[in-house]
Amino acid sequence: MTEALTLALVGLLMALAVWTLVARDTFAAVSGFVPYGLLLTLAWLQLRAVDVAMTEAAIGAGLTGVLLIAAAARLRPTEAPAWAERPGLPTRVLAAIVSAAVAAGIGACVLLLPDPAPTLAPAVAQNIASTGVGNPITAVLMSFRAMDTLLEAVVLLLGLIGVWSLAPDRAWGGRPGPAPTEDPNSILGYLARVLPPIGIVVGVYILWVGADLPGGKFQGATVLAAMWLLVMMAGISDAPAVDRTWVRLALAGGPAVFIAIGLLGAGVAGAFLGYPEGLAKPLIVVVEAALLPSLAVTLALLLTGPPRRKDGDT
Amino acid sequence: MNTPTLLGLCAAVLVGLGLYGLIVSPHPLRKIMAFNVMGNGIFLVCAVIARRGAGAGMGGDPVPQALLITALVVAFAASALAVALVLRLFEETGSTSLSAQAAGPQPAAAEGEV
Amino acid sequence: MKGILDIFTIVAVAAGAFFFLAGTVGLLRFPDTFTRLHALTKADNLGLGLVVIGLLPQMDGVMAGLKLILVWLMVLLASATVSQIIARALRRGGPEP
Amino acid sequence: MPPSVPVDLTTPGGLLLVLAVLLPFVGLMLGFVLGGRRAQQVAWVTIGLGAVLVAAIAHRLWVSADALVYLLGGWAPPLGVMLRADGLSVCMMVLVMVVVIGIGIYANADFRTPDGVREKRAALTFWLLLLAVWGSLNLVFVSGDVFTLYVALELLTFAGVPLVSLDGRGETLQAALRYLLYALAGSMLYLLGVFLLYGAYGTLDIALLAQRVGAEPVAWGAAALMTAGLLAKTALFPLHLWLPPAHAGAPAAASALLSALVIKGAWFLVVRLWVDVFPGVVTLPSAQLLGALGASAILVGNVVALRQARLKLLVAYSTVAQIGYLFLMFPLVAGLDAAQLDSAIAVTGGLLQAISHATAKAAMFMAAGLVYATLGHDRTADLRGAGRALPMTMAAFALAGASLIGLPPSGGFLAKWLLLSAAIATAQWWWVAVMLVGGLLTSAYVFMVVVRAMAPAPLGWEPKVRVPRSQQGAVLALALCSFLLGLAALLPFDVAQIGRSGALSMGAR
Repeated sequence: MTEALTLALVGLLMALAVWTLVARDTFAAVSGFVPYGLLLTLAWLQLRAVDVAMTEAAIGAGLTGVLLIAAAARLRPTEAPAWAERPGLPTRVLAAIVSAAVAAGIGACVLLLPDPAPTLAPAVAQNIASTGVGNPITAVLMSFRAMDTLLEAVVLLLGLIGVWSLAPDRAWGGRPGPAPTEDPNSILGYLARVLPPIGIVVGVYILWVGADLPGGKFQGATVLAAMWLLVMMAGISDAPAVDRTWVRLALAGGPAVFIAIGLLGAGVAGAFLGYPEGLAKPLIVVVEAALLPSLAVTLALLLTGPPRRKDGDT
Repeated sequence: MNTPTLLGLCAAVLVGLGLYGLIVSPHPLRKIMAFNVMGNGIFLVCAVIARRGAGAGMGGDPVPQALLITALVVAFAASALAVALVLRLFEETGSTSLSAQAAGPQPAAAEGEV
Repeated sequence: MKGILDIFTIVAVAAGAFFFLAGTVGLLRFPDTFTRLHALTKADNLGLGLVVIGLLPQMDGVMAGLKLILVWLMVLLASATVSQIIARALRRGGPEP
Repeated sequence: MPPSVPVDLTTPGGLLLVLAVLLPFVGLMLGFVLGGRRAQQVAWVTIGLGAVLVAAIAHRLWVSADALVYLLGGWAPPLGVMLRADGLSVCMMVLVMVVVIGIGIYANADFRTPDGVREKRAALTFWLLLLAVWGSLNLVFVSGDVFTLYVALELLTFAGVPLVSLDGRGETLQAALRYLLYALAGSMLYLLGVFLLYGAYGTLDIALLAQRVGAEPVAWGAAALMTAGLLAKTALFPLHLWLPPAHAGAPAAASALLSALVIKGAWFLVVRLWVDVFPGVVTLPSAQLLGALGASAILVGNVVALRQARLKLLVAYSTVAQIGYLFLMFPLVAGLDAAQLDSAIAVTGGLLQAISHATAKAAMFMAAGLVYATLGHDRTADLRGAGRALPMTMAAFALAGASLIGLPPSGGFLAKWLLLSAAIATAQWWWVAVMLVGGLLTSAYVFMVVVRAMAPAPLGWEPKVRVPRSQQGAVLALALCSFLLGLAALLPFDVAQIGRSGALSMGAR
């Protein structure tokens, strides 16, 4: 029964992947990509990776989908010329051979993986008590491999600096996205007033349960970012100007708190990113709570793109 | 054939498809989508590895699952930067072509030693 | 008691699945975007509602059931909004319906 | 402390490694929040502190004559992440520090926030990205964990790509996009290799992997994927097509950063993998393949460089060629290993090549930038007057060129000498031929540029701008570093090999 379900899932995944690659219209391809991401969520669930499934649904399918849809809509005029540049048959055949060889190699590697598989699950189980959290993935992300999480927050910040650096010089210090035009009767405006309170509760809740159950800062931050984007899309509030100090503080605050607590660990617990005995859980919650707004603002601003207009521009 | 193996093979095919799209698609936005398809295939390999490492009362090895969350977020940031570049290129030049200059399309043969 | 509830669940979820099927057929077969939206939202909201009702007796506690209902309400809100926006964009002269 | 830690591996001074990674990123965040010309000031304070830090690390390494190790969070691998700096890492850290300072001095004039302006996009971005490149490279050098290295590679990509399109012209945006697509494909292949390694051996730690990896299909697959991915990021022929437009189109300081340092990150990782992780897995033929690609890069890159009409493109293609030299060390290391000889000489040769190329190429790109500013163009056919207006800079260009060619006593000479000796010791005479031909081709274009620049200017010619002496001084200083690096042969022992026998005693052999 499970195998039949998996087979159906595999078939659908491959079909949608092929569709996103061959569909002539980019918009149509993107509308294949989003369900592809959602179906992948089912694959993570089948592999018992609930936290990953949540992240995939939120970021992999959700945010990436929005990003691609918006871009596809704006890039419509470039499709026909691009199609004309399609590489010739020899290149495509060569590419197909190379890709097929790579796929075959990976397939062989997957089949040849050792059995029983090596695992760190027992090591995590043995040491999780000292971190005070119940969700093993949170323990890995915030304690055993906290460095990766810290660096990842820096990656996001750096990505945003990269996106902002693409602004035209005249727009520097301005705001991203189109100017807001609120239609008081629009249903979007209604939604943008009703949904955010619920969304904020949900986002904070996901962060809070993340200590012991599936969930965490990335998933929670995505929900918060989505709420903010909704409010901006409805024209209720404008995107912030990129030279505002509060924006920059909000962006850098989370990683800064993380580093500060890490250094505290170097002084008190004997190791950078170590936590003093008994204080592990509260400190982890503090770091996650500090990362949440930073990540939410970063994710939302990554989607809105570089600054495009200054106040007073038309 | 059990579920992880089946999904592992599916992942291999997805990586192959993504790689093909990355090399062949002329439009950068399609390349970015192909990159995401390929990335998802790679993440699926990782999830399969995590599932195979189930033990100690956990449904999967939490270490690769945690790596996966990190990698997903990084991949999103990469996509966002790439899309922003494509849009800016379009604004600046009215085109998104990658081959206006002498250098040709992605060298397919170059991936040969993979 | 357990048996009756299980039968209720099966019937309700099956009915929900039928509405999803009908909605999907409508999406594929109807001639233009407006009618497709009609088919999709009506059928899916009803279908999801039936699935949720069917699953309620299987929940562990009141909280879990409430969460399930909240999910349904959220989907209703989102799909209604999105359909409205799509329809409005079309009427303002977007791409041909 | 956690019970899983058998012995505390952290060495005295290990915390310095953490600080070396964190400091640039803390500076980045602080500069980002303060903004405007404060960012530049913060960058300089950070660089100053960083120089002290790197000196302290080098001193520690010298005194202890062993690698520095730090367990992050107190967790030992395989559960935790370890930072580890051996002689190779520390040499690279010192190199990066020196080049960053040189580029920073040069960039002071180009990326200033003018008075009356609160904040300038290009200036702010440049200083933040300079710090980011520096921090990510430090992480690449000291990380002992293959997944953390993936994150480091992504950091490096995200720092490098916006540098390419700093001036916002369409062609640089296109170059940046192509660079990004290559780099992303490369990191994905690398990441897949990382996952496969974990699936097969249950650890991500380099030292533990070195113990556990055996010559079997999964390890071959992982090694092939990771290497292919990294080659795309280093721009080894034939994956080099993204490099020339990207490096030639960026502003001079950014080109210098990209060409001298950023590509070395992925190269360093290839060295780590092939020499430290996979020594028992990679075979001599595969190393020969890598060497053959390097040889092709040397020949193709140099020939194409000769035919370039613009100075910056010439310098960029010369980078393509010089990357080739960096990969000649692999067949030599494999050959020495196969002959049961000490492979340290080839590794040190490769490292010296990286160092001398980094300093020389940074000097050359910045010299090209000054020539462009002075003449208003950089057409190689008409460099008249450059020598008169910029004597210091053209001298620097010639010195850097001498290092690329491999004239004594330059670093390039010492590097090629070590590589040649290794080639002769292992009877791989064909690499000798490649290096000699490459040197001849390099000297052709270096002399061409210098001779044309020395030609007298037309009557009444005036330089477009007077470039600050500080910029000329920075260029000359970097070129001198490269030229005098050969004196490293006078050091009492091979600094680069400190802590490396330790790696091997923990490793497979």
